[in-house]
Amino acid sequence: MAQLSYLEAISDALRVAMGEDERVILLGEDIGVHGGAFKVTDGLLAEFGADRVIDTPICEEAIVGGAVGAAIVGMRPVCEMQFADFVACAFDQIVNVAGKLHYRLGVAVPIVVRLPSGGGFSGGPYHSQNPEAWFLHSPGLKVLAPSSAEDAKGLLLAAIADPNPVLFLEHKNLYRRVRGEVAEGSYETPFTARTVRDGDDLVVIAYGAMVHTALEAIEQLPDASIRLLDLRSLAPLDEDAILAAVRDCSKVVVVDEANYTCAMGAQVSSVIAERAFEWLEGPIVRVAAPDVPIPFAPALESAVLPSVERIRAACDELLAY
Amino acid sequence: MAQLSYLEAISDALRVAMGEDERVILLGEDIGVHGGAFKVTDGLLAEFGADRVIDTPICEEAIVGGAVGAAIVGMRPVCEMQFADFVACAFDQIVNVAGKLHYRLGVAVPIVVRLPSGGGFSGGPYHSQNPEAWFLHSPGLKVLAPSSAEDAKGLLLAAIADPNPVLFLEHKNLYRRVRGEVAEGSYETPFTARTVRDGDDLVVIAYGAMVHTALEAIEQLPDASIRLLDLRSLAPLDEDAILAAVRDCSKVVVVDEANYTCAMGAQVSSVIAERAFEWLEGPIVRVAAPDVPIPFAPALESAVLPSVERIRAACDELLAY
Amino acid sequence: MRVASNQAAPPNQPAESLSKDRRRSPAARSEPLAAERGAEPPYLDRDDRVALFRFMVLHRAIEERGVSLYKQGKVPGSFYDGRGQEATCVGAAFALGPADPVCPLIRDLGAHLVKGTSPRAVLAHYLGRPGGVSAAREGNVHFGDATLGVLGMVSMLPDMMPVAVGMAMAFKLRREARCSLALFGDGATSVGDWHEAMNFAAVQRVPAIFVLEHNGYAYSTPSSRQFVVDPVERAAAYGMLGVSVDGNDVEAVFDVVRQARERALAGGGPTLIAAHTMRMHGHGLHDDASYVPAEQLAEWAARDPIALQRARLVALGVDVETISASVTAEVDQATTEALAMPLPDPATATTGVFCDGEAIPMGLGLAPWSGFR
Amino acid sequence: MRVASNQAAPPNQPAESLSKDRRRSPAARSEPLAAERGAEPPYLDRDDRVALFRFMVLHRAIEERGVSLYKQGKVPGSFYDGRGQEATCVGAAFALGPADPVCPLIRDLGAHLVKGTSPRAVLAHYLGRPGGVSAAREGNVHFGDATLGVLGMVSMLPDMMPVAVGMAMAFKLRREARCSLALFGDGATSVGDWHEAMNFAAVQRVPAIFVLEHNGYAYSTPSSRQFVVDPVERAAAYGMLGVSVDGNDVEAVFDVVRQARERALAGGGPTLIAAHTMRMHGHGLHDDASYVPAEQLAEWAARDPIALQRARLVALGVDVETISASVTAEVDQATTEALAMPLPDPATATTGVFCDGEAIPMGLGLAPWSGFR
Ligand SMILES: Cc1ncc(C[n+]2csc(CCOP(=O)(O)OP(=O)(O)O)c2C)c(N)n1
Ligand SMILES: Cc1ncc(C[n+]2csc(CCOP(=O)(O)OP(=O)(O)O)c2C)c(N)n1
Ligand SMILES: [Mg+2]
Ligand SMILES: [Mg+2]
Repeated sequence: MAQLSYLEAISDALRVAMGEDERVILLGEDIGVHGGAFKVTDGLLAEFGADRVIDTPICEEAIVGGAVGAAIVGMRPVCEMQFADFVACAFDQIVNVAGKLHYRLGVAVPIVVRLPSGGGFSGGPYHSQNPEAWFLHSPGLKVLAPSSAEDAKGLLLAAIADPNPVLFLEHKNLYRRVRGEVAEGSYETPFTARTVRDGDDLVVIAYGAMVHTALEAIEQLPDASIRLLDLRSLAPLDEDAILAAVRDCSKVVVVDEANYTCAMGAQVSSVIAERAFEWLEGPIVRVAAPDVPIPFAPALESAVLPSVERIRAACDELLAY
Repeated sequence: MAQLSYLEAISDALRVAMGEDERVILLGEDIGVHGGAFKVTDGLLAEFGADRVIDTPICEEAIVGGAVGAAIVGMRPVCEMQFADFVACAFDQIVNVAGKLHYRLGVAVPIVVRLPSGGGFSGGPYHSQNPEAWFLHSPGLKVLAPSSAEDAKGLLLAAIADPNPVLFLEHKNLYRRVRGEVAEGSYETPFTARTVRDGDDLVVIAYGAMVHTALEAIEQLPDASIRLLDLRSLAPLDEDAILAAVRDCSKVVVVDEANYTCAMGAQVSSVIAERAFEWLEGPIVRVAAPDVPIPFAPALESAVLPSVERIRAACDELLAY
Repeated sequence: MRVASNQAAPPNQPAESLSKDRRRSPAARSEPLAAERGAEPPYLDRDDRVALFRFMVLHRAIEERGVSLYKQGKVPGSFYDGRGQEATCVGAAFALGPADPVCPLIRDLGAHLVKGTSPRAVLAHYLGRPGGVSAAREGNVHFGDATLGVLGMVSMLPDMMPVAVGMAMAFKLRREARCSLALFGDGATSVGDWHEAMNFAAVQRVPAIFVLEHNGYAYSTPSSRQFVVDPVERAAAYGMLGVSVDGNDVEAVFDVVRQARERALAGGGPTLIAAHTMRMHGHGLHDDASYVPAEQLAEWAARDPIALQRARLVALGVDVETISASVTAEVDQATTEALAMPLPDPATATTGVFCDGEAIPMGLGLAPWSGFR
Repeated sequence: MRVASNQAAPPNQPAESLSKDRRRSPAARSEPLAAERGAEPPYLDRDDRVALFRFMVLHRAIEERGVSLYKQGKVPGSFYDGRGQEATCVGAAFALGPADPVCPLIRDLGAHLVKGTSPRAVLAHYLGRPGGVSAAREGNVHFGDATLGVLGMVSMLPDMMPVAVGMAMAFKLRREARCSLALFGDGATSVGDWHEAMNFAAVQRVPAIFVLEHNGYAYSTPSSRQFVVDPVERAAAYGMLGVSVDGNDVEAVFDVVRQARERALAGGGPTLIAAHTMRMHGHGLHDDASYVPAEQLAEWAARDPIALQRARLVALGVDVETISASVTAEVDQATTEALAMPLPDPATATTGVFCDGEAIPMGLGLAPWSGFR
């Protein structure tokens, strides 16, 4: 066991996967000599060579499309988008090629697309997006969003081993902020939810960076017994864990860093409203970013991103319901 | 008043807008000489000339980006995607350019992107998609989805007059199937929901082609008093109309032709679960396409698209709750 | 072969001179390869030439059958065919080795057939039978049997080009003697993916072959509204060889693709081949193509690719009638079998969105050319 | 200027010959325009030459101030600058008329300044003050004052190219004597949008000018991994003129853009101009650019665009020190004012996602060149 940052855990997963399996290659902009915009791939070029750590031109469609091609002739490509925001430029290849080949033609597409996502550091409208909902609405894609260093490594290893296209949301704001004990070598984290903290008055459902924000909020409410469920995997979605938590707690707050409309939180809420209605003892409260681009100035950005205060207030209010 | 098909009503809106306002131009593939893949723009080249009805190469990003450029120097471009499915190829320009310019820099982008959408005629995975949720989750875009000929014309005219980017979902399966009285000349339909049929035991919330499917289902349940709400505008969403219907009816079925996860229906359900919880007398039931690409063979396609039977069964079950 | 960037040059030297040099280097020129045609093409024996003919006839016969089944209401959805373009896809696929994957487009039924897809599977696919290639999830030309090295197309044009580049990249880094081949139309050359794929392929110098089926139209849009300069000219600007060929001459197409494959396997990088041909039907069956001048169709009709090859074979004394008759019999038989197949079970509509087991890489296809025997 | 498609030719004539012709036509050649330099450039009077210098000095001074404010922790987010590339954006924007919109990129502060954006507005923008250009919704180089005809960039490269094409298309169809200009880096030329924009612009023959700032790097990626052939070579293959110019010579850049504008307004269509220059800092302040060889930087440092123009002015007897001092004073004043501006009100964070009133088209900017007086 070593203490690794979230970022180091991701790097470690890539190193372990590449060491174990020759089929694993990396594709992306500035990932080679430069080690990536966030240094996630630092050192991997030296270790595994330019054949396996491929610096590409700026061409997101071709990066993902190229990965699809390599995958279907037997490789295990892992693509990096320099920021998750640029995945909009690879959208068609992900949604229409990678996501649909298996259903249509029985062709498996074992690729991973790494998405450094999320806000919280004045990145502005183009370096702060959380694009997961676009892909959740697109069949044939798995979507993961770890919140801890341990899960980041285990989920990335599982994603690389998975025979399907996986979008891997790594929250930039956790890269260096979050550290934890991470097992050495290879292990896989299952695509299921994780109970971060137990409780039975109310459950907060979150993922990614919002797990930490929610935890802070909950810790400010020591009198209540609040459960925190970290989804970890958004597709497949662990509906059983969600429903069990609602059954136990009867009150739910669903938190999303992404924009409000049609977000993961909307889906979770609708699943609960349909399938756990009888257990509910209050409205299903959502906390999310409003439907605005994420602004640059710190005062504006923090007005928009879900905060400890907003989550705490939501819990408070719902507990009193 | 004339009896027009849904398709004719859309053509008529384009003709009226072009006749009234020189700034309105059309951009798309095969929309000129050929009159468009569905003949929506038939005759417009002859009437308004090649300067205003522009046959483009195949380049969805440049069609939308070009429209944005023309719009911000004073034009009112209306783009056609040959099928809504190809909007994935224009995704970045819509989401990152058109949707964010006003918030970021105060630059208004009055464009309309027409999306012939939806399934029901063995179009298969690439000619049957309902992409609205991607754009609902992207700030700065308006999204319309008429179900009748009258609304199709009025909403399109309102979309062209709107100073913002508007995605206009025209359901291919309504093009020739639906007809109605359509007023001549110019009129604008507001971006609000419309009560198609009154009732107070249960409300079915739908839009686009699903309004017709739902109506058929409701008509098979003459003993119940079922309201049908046609959203018409998905963004802005008429939350007041939704909440009022829930208050009156207490039971809700939300119908989507799109894939289930993070669809419009999920959002509507979550709004109700949060803001109308007290009025609910049963789970919020969703009917949507499962998370699969839309298959080609009729037997498979109709197993996947929400059917009259599924909606009727959902209503039946909920009424008995 | 790569030209140094301007950084390698003294900073006050404009890049112009470098690229001028580039222009003169052989790989950057766009000129037709010497196509060895005539009575005795050195790479094609008599059986090969017959096979090329038969594949083209089969391509056309299956599509004609598809059209008539469509008109009888037995084929759901829409229907597209490649009439007039049979030589391009057949000639190109015929030059591929068993391990070379092909990414066909809507006019390229012949490529499927050369790789080993059976007429029965194709017809069953048209008819929406699960016994066809796509388990009835796909229709018309959107299919491909990956177990035979054929990757079925995606509607979005030309999405398979980056994919073909990725396959070739894998072959290169695994040092396998294989290449990939992608076909696409002139209309597809305007799309961003085309550019990204071409440039990436050139930079990575991958063993890929790009076959542009230049039929002068993208649906109703003539070339004059698609581009100003023939897209084959772009090849040099990406740093790859660009070649034009008569797309209605199956042996000529075979030969340029054969040479491009040799170059690819020798490490010479990708090639762009523009095969000039004509779409003799509408874009799809729903399209009467009234925007195409009748004289133009007549000119091209006189250069029918099947008639051209047939004439060659007749000159060689081959009994072409027997071949045609055997094709008809084969298609009749396949039609009967395909029609007898069961329709899909609605309960299967939602299965297989994800792969549950091992990801099986693409398989090997047939490679009927005598050069591979 | 458009070459007939292969449909216009007899069907058996390969397109090759057509495109060969194309190669020989003047508009398709890629060669530097004759740049009138030397002591008395015919289009630039003494004041113009001083103005070009002053804008470059101002560009650099503002960015230097931005860097020091950043290091003091006063500028949120990240910070990018255009050091070493001032001549390209200043020279290009200087050739534009008041009604010609410009789409700058991350290294192009000078273009904003030429169009009339005040140093105070720029600094306030860096500092995240609502009194800046983007109401504090945007940071660093992502801004533009549309009331002055400057369209702020979008991160996704090069998304503003299709947009610039659309503007030019509107000008053409309204028969206005205007053009649009888009700047972008060498890295951006690999993206699909670049291709779609170039091809669409050529087909529509719109009055657009594309300025490629060829600094040999895309972030850390050298040209050799971005493309094989200098992208200016692609111009001919799209059917437009491609021109290379010394991007560190502000007068030379001015002159090729001036000519491109004349051609555009005369109906001659778009031009691609490759300005060769060097990014003298890292990609952003966070990047030490250790991947750039020191000798390369030294070579380019010896060709600093400001020093070059300064030497010209000194030879003309201009008092350059006074100009530099006035710039410093202006930037000092602007900094003080910008720092005094209030921070944004959090309550405004969600306003303005949509336009509520009339859509106001882009405004007119300044056009300081004497040719417009
Ligand atoms: C990205 C994209 N936009 C639009 C379409 C709709 N579409 C289908 S085929 C076609 C024309 C294709 O022309 P070309 O590439 O020349 O192929 P051809 O049909 O001539 O063989 C169009 C526009 C598409 N398939 N993909
Ligand atoms: C589509 C897209 N992908 C990735 C990025 C991230 N990115 C920002 S700048 C840059 C390099 C740009 O290089 P170039 O175009 O040469 O401009 P320069 O920085 O040299 O001026 C990259 C990769 C981006 N902005 N857009
Ligand atoms: Mg074509
Ligand atoms: Mg650069």
